[in-house]
Amino acid sequence: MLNIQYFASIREAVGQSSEQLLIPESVRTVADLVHHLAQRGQAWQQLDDNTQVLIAVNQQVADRSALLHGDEEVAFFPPMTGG
Amino acid sequence: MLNIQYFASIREAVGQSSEQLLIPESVRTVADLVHHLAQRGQAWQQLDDNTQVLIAVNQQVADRSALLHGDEEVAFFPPMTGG
Amino acid sequence: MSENAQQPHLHISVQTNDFDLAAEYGLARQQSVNPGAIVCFSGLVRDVTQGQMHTGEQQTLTLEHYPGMTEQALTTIAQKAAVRWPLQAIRIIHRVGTLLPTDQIVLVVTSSAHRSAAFEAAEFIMDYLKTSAPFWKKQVAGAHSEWVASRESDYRAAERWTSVD
Amino acid sequence: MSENAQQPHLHISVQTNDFDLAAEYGLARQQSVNPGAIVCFSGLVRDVTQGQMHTGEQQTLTLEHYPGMTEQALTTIAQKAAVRWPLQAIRIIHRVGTLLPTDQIVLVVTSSAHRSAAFEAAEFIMDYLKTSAPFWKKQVAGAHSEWVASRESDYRAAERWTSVD
Repeated sequence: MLNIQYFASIREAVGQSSEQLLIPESVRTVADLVHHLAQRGQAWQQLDDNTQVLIAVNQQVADRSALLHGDEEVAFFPPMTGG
Repeated sequence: MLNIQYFASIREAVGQSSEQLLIPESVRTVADLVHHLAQRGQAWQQLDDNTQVLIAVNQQVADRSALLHGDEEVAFFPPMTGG
Repeated sequence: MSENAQQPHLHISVQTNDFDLAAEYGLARQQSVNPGAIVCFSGLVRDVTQGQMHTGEQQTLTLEHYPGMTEQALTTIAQKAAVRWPLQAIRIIHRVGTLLPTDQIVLVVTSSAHRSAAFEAAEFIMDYLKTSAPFWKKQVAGAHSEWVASRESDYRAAERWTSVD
Repeated sequence: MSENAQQPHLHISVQTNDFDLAAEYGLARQQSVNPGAIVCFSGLVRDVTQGQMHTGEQQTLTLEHYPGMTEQALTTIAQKAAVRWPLQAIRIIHRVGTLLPTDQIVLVVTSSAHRSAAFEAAEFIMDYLKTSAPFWKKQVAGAHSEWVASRESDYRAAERWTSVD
């Protein structure tokens, strides 16, 4: 199972902070996961469309070509604004 | 009367921390003053010879071409090492 | 082998409580073997609504973060600084939760034998913290709330450190 | 007209007593209207004789200055910083007299809306203080004493601020 986390404006847009997800075998990369989630509707579409959406895999920032085995923690969030 | 101040290694070398000095009319610049003082002997010669000797006139760093009217405060000191 | 055989004392904390700059400075001073310079940077909540709000409305700033990733990201930033400068202690504290104008948000303390190392390391840590530690700010003023946008200037500030790598 | 219509609160002190960094930070924070960033730089006496001295010999550092000129020189440095960066408070404290290793020598506190301004101003003030405020250090270790030599690196540090004027 993937553990997916949503933060800040992304969390508010998709209306949830986390979920457990069993991904189909066709989902092999972060890009695949994003396409998969985008099918849920407009709020989810932004994960695909908005290049300002950042991604971390296992708590390290990753790009969309990162491979997924299906048991990772994947997080979606906007650019960081701490400090 | 000039009020002359000596600091740090210069003070130790000339063996005094300050003096009041009536300068002859021929002393019109800091360079003239330095030549005048250098006649006192070897310890004083360094004021002329050592380009590392800094000078302030009325508490502002000055160069040797600075004019003197005879009532200034003139200070001699090595490069600053505070902080 | 790095020039910095000695690893700096490293303290990282993400907390809701306020921090005591004096105590953190004291600890950095104690933990440093022979420091010549200590830099403390403190970031405070600015009142961005000055003069634009109705009386009685209080601006707040809520900081969200990614537990688990945050401390790891801050540790990575501190370690990069420690490779680059000869540091004796690094302390990073970042608050989360809801804060008010003038509240302390973030503290970075660096100590070194040399002042330029302490200054540059503190600035480096802040620049990277702004752009690569998973914190997000939401500004609430009366009925209006919005997520603070990331700033191009923060990215430029972080990038200048890579140009000399 | 300068961009910085508002002059920063300025505090300068040359003193034999130790200073309290926390109190100075607190004052800078209070005196700033809407600060986003406060930088505190503290310089400490380093033990330069580490491992080279006989037991029982205590290294000391004596700081001499030019009373009258010193505060004026520090004020000039602070004013130059205030023209260059939008600062809200500047505090400079420099100790004189005889100090021991680990003692605090100098404190610079700067506050601004922006972190880069607070950082750069504090570093600017320290760089100029090193090269143009009339302080001199004498190191005494056992029977041996010597005036600390000025450092080329301090002059280079100060010069880099003039290249962008």
